[in-house]
Amino acid sequence: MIDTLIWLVALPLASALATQLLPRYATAIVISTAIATSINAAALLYAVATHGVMLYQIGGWTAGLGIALRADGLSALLLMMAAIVLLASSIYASAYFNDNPLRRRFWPLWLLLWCSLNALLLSGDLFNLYVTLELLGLSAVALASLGGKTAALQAALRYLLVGLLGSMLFLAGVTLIYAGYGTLDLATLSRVVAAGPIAWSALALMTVGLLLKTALFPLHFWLPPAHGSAPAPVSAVLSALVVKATFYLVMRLWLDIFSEVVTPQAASIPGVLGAAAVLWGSWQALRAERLKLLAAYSTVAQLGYLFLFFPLLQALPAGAARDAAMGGLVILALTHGLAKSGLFLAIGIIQQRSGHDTIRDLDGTAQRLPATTFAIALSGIALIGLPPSGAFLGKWHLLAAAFSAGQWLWVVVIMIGTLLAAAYTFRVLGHAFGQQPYPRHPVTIAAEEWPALILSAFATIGLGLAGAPVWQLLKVSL
Amino acid sequence: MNATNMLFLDILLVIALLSLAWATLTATDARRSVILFIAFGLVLTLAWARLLAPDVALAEAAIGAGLSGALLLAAVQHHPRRALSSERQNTGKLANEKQNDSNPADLKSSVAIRWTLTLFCIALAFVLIWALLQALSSETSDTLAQSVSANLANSGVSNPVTAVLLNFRAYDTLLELAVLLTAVLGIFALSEQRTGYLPAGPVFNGLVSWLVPALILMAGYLLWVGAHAPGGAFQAGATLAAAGVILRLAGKRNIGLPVSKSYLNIILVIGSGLFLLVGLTMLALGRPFLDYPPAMAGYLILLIETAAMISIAATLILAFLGGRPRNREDRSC
Amino acid sequence: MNFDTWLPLFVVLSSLLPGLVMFFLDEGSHRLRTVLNMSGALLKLLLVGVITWGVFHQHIYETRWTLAPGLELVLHADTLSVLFVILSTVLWLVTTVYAIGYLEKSPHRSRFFGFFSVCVSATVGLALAGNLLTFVLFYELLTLATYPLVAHRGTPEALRGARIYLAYTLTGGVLLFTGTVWLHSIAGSIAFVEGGTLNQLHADYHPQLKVIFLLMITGLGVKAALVPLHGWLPQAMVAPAPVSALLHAVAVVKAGAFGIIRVVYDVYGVEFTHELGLLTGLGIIAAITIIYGSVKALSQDNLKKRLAYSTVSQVSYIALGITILGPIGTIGGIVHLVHQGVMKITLFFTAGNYAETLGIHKVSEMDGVGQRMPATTLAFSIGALGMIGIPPVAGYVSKWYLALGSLEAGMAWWVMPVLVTSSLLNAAYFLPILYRAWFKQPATKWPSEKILPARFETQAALLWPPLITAVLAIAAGMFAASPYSPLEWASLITRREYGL
Amino acid sequence: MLTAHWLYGLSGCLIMTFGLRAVLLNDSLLQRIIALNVMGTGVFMILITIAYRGPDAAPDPIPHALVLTGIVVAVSATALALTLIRRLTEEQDND
Amino acid sequence: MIEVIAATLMLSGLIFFLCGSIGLLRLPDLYSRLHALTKADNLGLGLLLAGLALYQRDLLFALKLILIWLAVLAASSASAYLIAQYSRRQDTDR
Repeated sequence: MIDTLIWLVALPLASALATQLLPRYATAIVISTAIATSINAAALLYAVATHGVMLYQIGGWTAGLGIALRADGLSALLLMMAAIVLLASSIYASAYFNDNPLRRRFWPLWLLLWCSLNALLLSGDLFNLYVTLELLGLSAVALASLGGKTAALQAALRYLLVGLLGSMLFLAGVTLIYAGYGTLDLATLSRVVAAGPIAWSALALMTVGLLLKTALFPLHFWLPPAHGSAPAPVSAVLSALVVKATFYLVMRLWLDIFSEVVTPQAASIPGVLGAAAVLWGSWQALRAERLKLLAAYSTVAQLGYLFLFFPLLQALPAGAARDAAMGGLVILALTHGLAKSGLFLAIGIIQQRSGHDTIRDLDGTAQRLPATTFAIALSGIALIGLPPSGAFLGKWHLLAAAFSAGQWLWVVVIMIGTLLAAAYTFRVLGHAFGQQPYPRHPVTIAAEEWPALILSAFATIGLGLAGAPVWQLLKVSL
Repeated sequence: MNATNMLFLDILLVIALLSLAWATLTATDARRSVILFIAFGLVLTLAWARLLAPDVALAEAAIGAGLSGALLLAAVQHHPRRALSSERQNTGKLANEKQNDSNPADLKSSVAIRWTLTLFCIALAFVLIWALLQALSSETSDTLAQSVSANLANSGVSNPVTAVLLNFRAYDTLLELAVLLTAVLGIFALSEQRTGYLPAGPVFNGLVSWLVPALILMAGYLLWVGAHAPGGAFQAGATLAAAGVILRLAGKRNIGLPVSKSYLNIILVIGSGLFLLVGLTMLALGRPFLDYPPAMAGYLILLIETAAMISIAATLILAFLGGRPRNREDRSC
Repeated sequence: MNFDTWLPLFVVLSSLLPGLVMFFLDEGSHRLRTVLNMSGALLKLLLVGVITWGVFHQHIYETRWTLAPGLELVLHADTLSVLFVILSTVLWLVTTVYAIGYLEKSPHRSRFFGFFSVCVSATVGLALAGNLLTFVLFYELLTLATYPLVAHRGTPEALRGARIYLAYTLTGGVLLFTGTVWLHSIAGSIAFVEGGTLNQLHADYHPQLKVIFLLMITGLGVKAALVPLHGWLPQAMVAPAPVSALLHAVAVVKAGAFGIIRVVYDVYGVEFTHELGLLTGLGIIAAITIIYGSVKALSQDNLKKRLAYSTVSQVSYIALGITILGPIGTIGGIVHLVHQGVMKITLFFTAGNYAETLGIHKVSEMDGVGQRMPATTLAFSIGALGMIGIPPVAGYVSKWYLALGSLEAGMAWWVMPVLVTSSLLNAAYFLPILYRAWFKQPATKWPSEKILPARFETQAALLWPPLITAVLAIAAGMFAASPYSPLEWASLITRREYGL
Repeated sequence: MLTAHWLYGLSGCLIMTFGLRAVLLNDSLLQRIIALNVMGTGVFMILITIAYRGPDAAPDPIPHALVLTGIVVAVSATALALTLIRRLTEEQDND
Repeated sequence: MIEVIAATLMLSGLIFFLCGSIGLLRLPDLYSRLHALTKADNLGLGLLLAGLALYQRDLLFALKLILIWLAVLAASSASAYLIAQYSRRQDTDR
């Protein structure tokens, strides 16, 4: 049972090498790896639910010396979400790229991205996190630049520079930690760390580096062009997973390891930035001309919501209210991951079918692809946070935490953000009703539409109604 | 070499380092900053040697100054005369000569910004050094260093750095090889190989004829010596890549890379592939991933290092080539 | 797996599942769609019958599902919810028959019936909701399900109407959502308990409770079309007739009113609301809406717009009934929920018939329509008379109880004049239509008359539903005293609410 | 606390912050990449300074391994960045 | 005694390095600068290494130093030739 952890990293890496060696069988290898890793992630989720935190010492060395892979409730949930999104996007990509010469280049980088995601979510060592961050950054940039046109290359280059700067700042923080506490292992660190100049400066450096890579409000300039110009399955994974992985690191640092070091004033900074991100992102999404830019700015806004939790979690004393709020944060992150990837896949279908994705003249294609428009509607519901979706529970707990912590400002921000989200979602959905001819059967391109539909349906109905296990699992970790 | 001489050397070295860094960063022309960067790399090698980090000095000389310098020089060679500013890209309009920030509007705002940024950076530096010194002064028991030397016996190698790299933190190195692979795959996806260089004259050919074999021999030596003295896969791989770069500069058509596409794929993938294979066989034997049995640890590490050397050399050469090799019989690889 | 815990869920699913299947149905498969629709409706009617019988005999039906720690989805069948469920189930069955006939050859029918069933399931879910969270969940689901129905035709006006509808309802939804979470953070999970639970809260919460009440009533007021928030209702008349019939007579508008009843009676408790001084405020707004709706209806030439404004004023009767402190007034308010639904749906059906068969949209075009379509106009007259409050149609029962209740509660000095003037205004805008329809000579040619092969004046599917609902309206009025009548059921509810 | 520590530590911090300043300030893409590399070397210098235990004691091998990995990662990132710039200039020249 | 000889050797080596650098700064054009650099520095390095070898009195260490000197000799002369050839080709076809 214990080997699931290492197989989650080893399998994608092995199959990445295999697809590079045998390009002809690439699709078969990728789909089988995707299914195997998803089963593996499910097994891990079950193991964490029953046996609690799973620890795996690589090379058999004790935690201080060697590197430990550690899976608790939070990382297991994110791993499962990543597996679902990547499985659906792989099936979608196999149809999306079927006549594209770049196909041979796409699969190895895709699997390396998956390997780095799993490695990052499982890693229990600070320097190892730096290496996984670099691997994640490089593979994401390589995939984003597959778009080929000037805009895509320019955006990919800016994304690379921002990524490298972020990783370098993170490394500087890691260096200070090693200087101060002589250890790189997260578990020992959380026991040893104490408030002091080392902890503050290291945390500040690492956080600025990670916020650069997570595109929180003032540092988000690189995200819209990068996610807007990348191929559809890539921008789905970028928005849903890559940005989420760096957010997971910020969560791990702020709420788990450095939780004593963080002061209320310090915690209010991500809160204020998050609020600004919600308002700015939603406003820009409302004014975006292209669907992909709309989705990218919506990612900026949704990340803002996630950061709103930080001041609240810091203010709430440890207890039922805080656990509920933590569960709300995680379910909001999971729902956004699934919904946003479903949305990007659907936008990819529209762009492929009509050659462009400008919202104004969307009427024809939106009505000829009812299943795609339905997928956009479902993920739109999840982005706004309307009832059947997991985001409804997430926002419920966010508001409840704001009320019990007595911080009223966030309530106003959330209300405005929700209304803006509804505005930009239904601006797109308005085009779904018109007098265009209606196909006999709603699903037109099965291989591409079903993944988008399943992802957004999972976000809207799956997490909305069956969200309770998220809270039980979180008792295992933080 | 008593303390005062050492202090004198240190001060000289630090001054050299800081002035070179400042010159590199504030050079207006890209060519100038590349050359200064290479000089900075070489002086840095001295600094590592002074701080008793021979492995890192070797790596810095071979990869940091050497190959990064070669890549930068190759990039600068195709660099258009005027500075390739990012403003020109994202605004799309042809910026005026950005050579020396001549236009007043930029100057005014840039001076103000420059000053605030410089002050901010200096303040940040002093905050960092204050935190660093406090960290170093507090008696942080370097338990990790002791546990490395304690476990060195059954790690299969006597050089502590190689032991950490390939045994204790082997997982890091595996992911690092994956980073290298990602970089080369990204480069393949981006572009074709650059046009070659003119065939070399007699003198350069003479130099190449003896230098390349010497480099290959040295690479083998570095690989072998890595077990008990400074050296190892990365330095060996970089030296091998240097041989390839020199062959390329001499305009040779065959620079040691296999012609056929599948073989090239194999040598690119063999580094991380073999590493993973060894790890998984350990798993098959019921031991934790990458936990070598003490008896065979030395051989396994050497095996992994050879594969890694080949992969690193191939990756760095292909990076210098600038993209997918254009083979004679089939176009793309 | 005892049956009682799953029955409420089956009631909701009996229309939701056929709806979801219909989404993915082939556009051409009419027969399968009709079978699905009718079987869903009949099954629901059967299940509701069982529940009514059970609740009458104090039987508990409850489905619980934990969404998150402290948050539970509860479907609980009590007397008030059963009343609303019966109303919506019966009228949904009738409207489905009408819709099948009405949308005979129009496109997008799979989509239409899919959303139509989801909308009804949301209404039923909302009715059966056992706590505030479930209510809000189905309340927002209702908004989502009705938007595509309003925008069904795809014409620019339809899209504009749908956009306005969405703007109002989503803003209302957000306010209600925020109020609920706020209340939840103060008083924990709020179940609907007859007589309300908030009166035990400590006194210094009262200012917060007032603000929460304001937030929630505004949120619900949007759907209940209270005056400043009613703008969307006339705009939403661009929707096809069955949509405006079911939505604006039964589902959406009543959801708002039902929500207000739940909040005032089962969350705050009517005495506690009065104690907080909020009841009279609500009553004043209701009175203003009644008058405003009737006055606006006078000036509307478009028949459906006139009926829309009449709905605006009629729904506020329910709100007015709630604010009258006393069992009689409450009975009047609650029973009007059913009566208004039955009468208004008849009017919308007949309006739809006129539009579909003769192409009549304006009141001015209705000269002598009585000779051409006697049966439909008869149903229209019954509905209109009921609205004015002339016996034997059901309208007079609720107005009678409202007046009696206000006398008993001593609020007659302002409630009576409102009732009288609004009844006069109703007469003012309905009677001229009747006179024009029956006694005027028909114009030479109807705007766009369809030649229908049916033996009667229009398709059977379009003719029978209004007649059935007209008969129901009369029955509700005539047999008000019989044990299973809406009035009897409303008094049962009120007895339990006031704990008599 | 050795004199070498604060001497090289300070120079490492200064190089890092110079690099950071140059990355933010410079507008030539190539020089930004060089600045990133210089910033990296600054951080590596801090790491090696931490490992230094005086002229005669053996230094702590772990930071050395970290810096080795860091150098290789930096060179691969630089290689990708340079190819991306080259492809970008080609793409811009013909559109 | 050996130390004195070694010190003088190293000192003279450094002087040659100094001349090379001054030559680099003062001399007018590329070709003369190339002369200064390659000739003076190589000789300086040779003397320096000889002094060092004497100072250490270890044969293996001395052999390594000679190897270093040979490598630097080959590399600097080849690169000087290449720079000169390149600039001559630039001068002729301009």
